[in-house]
Amino acid sequence: MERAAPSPGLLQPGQREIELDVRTQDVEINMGPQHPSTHGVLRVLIRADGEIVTAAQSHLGYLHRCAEKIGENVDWLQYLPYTDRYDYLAAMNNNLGYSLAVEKLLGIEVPPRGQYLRTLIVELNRIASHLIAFGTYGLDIGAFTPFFYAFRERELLLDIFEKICGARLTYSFIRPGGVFNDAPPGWLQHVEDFCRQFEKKWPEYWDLLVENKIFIERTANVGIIPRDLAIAWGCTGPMLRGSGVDWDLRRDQPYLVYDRLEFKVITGVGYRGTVGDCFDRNYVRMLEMVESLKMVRQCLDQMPEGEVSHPDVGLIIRPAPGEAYVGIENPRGELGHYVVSDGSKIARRVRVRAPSFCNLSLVEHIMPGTMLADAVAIIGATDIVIGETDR
Amino acid sequence: MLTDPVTAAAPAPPQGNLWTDLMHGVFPDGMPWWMVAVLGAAVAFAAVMLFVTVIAMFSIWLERKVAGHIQVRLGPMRVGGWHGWAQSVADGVKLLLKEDVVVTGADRLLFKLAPALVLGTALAMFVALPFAPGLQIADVDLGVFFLISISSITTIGVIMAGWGSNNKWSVYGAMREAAQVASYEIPLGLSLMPPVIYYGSLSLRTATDMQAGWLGLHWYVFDPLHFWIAIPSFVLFFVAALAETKRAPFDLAESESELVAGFHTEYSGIRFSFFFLEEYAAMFVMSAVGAALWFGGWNFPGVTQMPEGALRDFLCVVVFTVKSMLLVFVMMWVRWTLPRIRIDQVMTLGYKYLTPLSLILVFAAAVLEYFLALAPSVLP
Amino acid sequence: MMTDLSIPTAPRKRRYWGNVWDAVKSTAIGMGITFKYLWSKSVTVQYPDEKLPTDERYRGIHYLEEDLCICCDACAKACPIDCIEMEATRHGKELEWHKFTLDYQKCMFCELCVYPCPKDCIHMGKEYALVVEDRGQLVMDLLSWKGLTEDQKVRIAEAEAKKAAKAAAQAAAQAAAKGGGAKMDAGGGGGGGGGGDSAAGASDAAETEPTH
Amino acid sequence: MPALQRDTGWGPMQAYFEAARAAHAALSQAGFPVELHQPNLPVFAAEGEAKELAAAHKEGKHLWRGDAYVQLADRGRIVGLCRFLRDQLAYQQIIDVTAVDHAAEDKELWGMYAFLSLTTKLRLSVKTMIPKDDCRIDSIVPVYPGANWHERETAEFYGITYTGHPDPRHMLLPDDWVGNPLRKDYKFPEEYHGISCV
Repeated sequence: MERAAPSPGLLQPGQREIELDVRTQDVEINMGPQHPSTHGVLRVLIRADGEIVTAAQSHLGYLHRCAEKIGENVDWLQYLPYTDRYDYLAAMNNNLGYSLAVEKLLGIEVPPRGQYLRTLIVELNRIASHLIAFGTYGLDIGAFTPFFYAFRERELLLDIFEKICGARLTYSFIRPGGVFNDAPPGWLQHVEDFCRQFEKKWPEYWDLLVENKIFIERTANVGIIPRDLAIAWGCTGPMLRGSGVDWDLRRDQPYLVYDRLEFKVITGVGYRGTVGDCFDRNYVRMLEMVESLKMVRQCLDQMPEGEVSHPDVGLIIRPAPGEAYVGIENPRGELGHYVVSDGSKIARRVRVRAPSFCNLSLVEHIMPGTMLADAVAIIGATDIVIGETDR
Repeated sequence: MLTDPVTAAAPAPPQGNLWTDLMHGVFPDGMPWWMVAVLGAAVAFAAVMLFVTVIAMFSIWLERKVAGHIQVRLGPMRVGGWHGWAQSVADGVKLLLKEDVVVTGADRLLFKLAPALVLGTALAMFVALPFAPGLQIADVDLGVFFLISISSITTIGVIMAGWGSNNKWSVYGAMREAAQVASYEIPLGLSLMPPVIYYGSLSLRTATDMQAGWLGLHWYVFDPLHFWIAIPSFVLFFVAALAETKRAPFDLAESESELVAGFHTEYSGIRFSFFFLEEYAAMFVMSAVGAALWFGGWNFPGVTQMPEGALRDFLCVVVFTVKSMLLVFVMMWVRWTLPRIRIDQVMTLGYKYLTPLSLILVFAAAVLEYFLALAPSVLP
Repeated sequence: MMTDLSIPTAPRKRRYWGNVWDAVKSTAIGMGITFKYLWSKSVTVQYPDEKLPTDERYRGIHYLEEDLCICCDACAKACPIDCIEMEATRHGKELEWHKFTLDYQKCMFCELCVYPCPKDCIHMGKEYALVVEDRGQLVMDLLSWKGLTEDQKVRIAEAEAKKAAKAAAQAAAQAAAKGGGAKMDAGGGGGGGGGGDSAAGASDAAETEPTH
Repeated sequence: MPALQRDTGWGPMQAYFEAARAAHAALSQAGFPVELHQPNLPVFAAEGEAKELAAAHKEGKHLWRGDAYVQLADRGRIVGLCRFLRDQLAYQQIIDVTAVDHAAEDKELWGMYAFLSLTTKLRLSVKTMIPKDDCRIDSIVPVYPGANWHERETAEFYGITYTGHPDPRHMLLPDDWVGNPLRKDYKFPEEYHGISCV
């Protein structure tokens, strides 16, 4: 932004006096596509006046893998592994969203045990995803160690996932019609052990990072998204709740067995700053881990016996013609799948409404006026997964 | 022990030593004064360089191990057998063998000069450190002052590196470093004043000698009349020293999550290793100053009372180095605990918190010293 | 220390000494936590020397029960990225394998190839280290052998002999029915078996070393 | 406000049908040329449904399942409709803007809009037809800023021009990409900047 030459002796409104003598030029910096804190290959073009960001523009598409085009070319079930790959930190949730959309067209409901198993594993995956969000947020702010602690507990979760579905990242576990496998013997006990272990570790995260004075100074009152802005820009998930909006699809539009579980919807309260700042978004994620843990416990208690899959859904799926939109609460927000079927074994259209994509669209509008280090904090607090924004 | 000009200048009798023979042949009347100076400097430089290299390599290894164990992993385990002790050697060899890249569009002079300047100043700081009674390269009267002033020259090297790299991130790193170090000179200097007032001298040697009481445990931080000033002033000094040495949470110049690698983004190979050595050398020097002024320098029960001699000097060096390394360890420990401060908060912390607090301490120390001087009989 | 989740909602007032105290306290707490872990046991393992066990259901590199496989292509059809290719010649009931390759450059270990198998003969194995020196080596052949085994050859020969005998019997029956005295050629079956042998020998020679 | 009743495994259904009916009524009363489309198959599949579907298909009858939606006949009024939905019916959030191309022979694309109300907790889908030979529609960014990136993405994938869009750059594809990949008549390029795509 080349400033217009000031007319001598005349201060423009809001102009500092020094600028009359020193003509400065804003510097344009490419943050990314390869940058330590863009969480992937996001490129943010930042214009900065010294340390202060004056404009930002995100450039996407470095990880575009044509997921929606692939959806129109493979069988309904064959698309399932591709859903793992947009939000690879919460692949179970992606499987679930797609499966629910297909089930809506199929007109079937999964047996109770399948539903509980889905809920349980999706909540575990939410904890795993929020652990990464918390760890990498610490990394963005400059604290290394919480990242490793977060991964230590995530590792236990991945072991749990490996035991039930055989994969550690791209699970392809929840399928249209149910889940692929029932839990192996002793698996529920593993989950319980994890709950006990995680309960002990979680306060440490809180003390080590969240209550740290430097962390509070870095995140509180930074990147404030007011309530109205968050709603207007279609933010969902912790982004929206961090701005104080009491909205959670699990409670407000219940799917699976969430209406039978008791949990609190965490909203940002301005715990250390203003409602809707970066601290609040992280705060929501931190406390959501606790809520997810509660839900996991309840699922374990209520887990019924029986089948896990609907017997009518085979490997070749032919849903009825029609279209269905199902939005579920992903760790990052509302993950929507809009599927259109013509009754054949291949979809007409698979549209993925990715939460990170929508949350990220707001980021470039709240960046101007913050400092360069805050830009990193804001991107980190958005908790984007580039696989999801680009699909 | 290194070079006493008087003894070295005396004509060396030929003793069959190849070197002395040679010197005698060249300078039959004994070595001229400049030769003595140059040789002395060369020996001192070699000693310091060797010491710095060993200390830096050990610190790098230690840093990685500390980081590893804090993060419930192991750190380097492979090279050299026991806990990867040779990892730094391997890294050093790798850095020496790597291609020396000078990026296109760089200011070649600044780019190449910067690492040398940075490392040079780090080495110069070792001149004033009192390792042992007989082992101090120069007992500078203004030792503390000398160290502070020399250490800030590093900044010029960092700015040169940042500017010469032709990289925006590097410029950001350099500018942050400039702002940060310029503002932390003040609290650093001020936080050193309470011990200076206590010792009545700027010489580190004097400071160490004055802490020799109580079988070598009469350290400044343990002084019953002064500990309430000594401990806060040490904390302030430590924070300012972290900022001065660009260590977390003040590592804004190279903050990897924001500026990629800051001022040394474009450096590779041996030039990069210079920056690396400098960082750990500076950490050691700052810790050594802290150890000398607050923690008794080489004084330790059993060592202080020994008769003078090579053994005592050696043990003094060990005590002093261990004390300094413990403080270096604390620096690492802090690094792997805390997040990074933003640049404006660094300024706030420096100007609004550290400076006034250290001024208060200086004032308190001065008042205390004044009243103690009025009533000498109260002194323990 | 964090104990309960009842949270003050009002933002704290910024106080000078409060800030100093908060900073010192939270740093001390944090350093306490890191110091505790400094002495704790590591949770990582030294990877190439120690390996963590993979679970029973682990989805690693496939293995194929080749004597069960009937080359029905069901797994290849189920694969979303078409990374499975198989080729075999049928000799009656016996299969002469040419290749059963899986392209691990493409494979995403989704296990969808396992479910449709009618003979339950393709499985996900426990191996996961896919380290090769050349991308081409990632196209792995799951077969441990190719061509025909001696047993198969014998069986094929038997089958062909049986077939030939049957054909001969039929021909004889026909001839008998016709009442003609045409003498059948008894060497036909043996000739067919010989042809199979030579083909098997050729593919034996071309056989590469097993991939696992 | 209490949560919606969960009546299926994938969430509330009847409430959304109601929402579509209510929105249709309100919109037609306000003078928008809208029609309501409701699925004619039951929410849950009955036994032997596949046969029924096949038979209906042969007869040319269209049986379908899924969401009810409101179809806007005049695509020129989409911005007004969005404003009405936001201000009168409290659909505060735009969830999704996308398009569907059913077949290469089709003359029209579907323009899809998904809305969400945070106060009534309802969802609404609005569909409008966009002819392929005049592939333009007004941008709803002035009403819902959140539609910004969705419209950019749909624009490059379907070749729809959102008139009045504040930032009509390419979103996910490179700036010099030719063609609109999600159209059914899209031809895969042979190469891109010397990189073979075959």
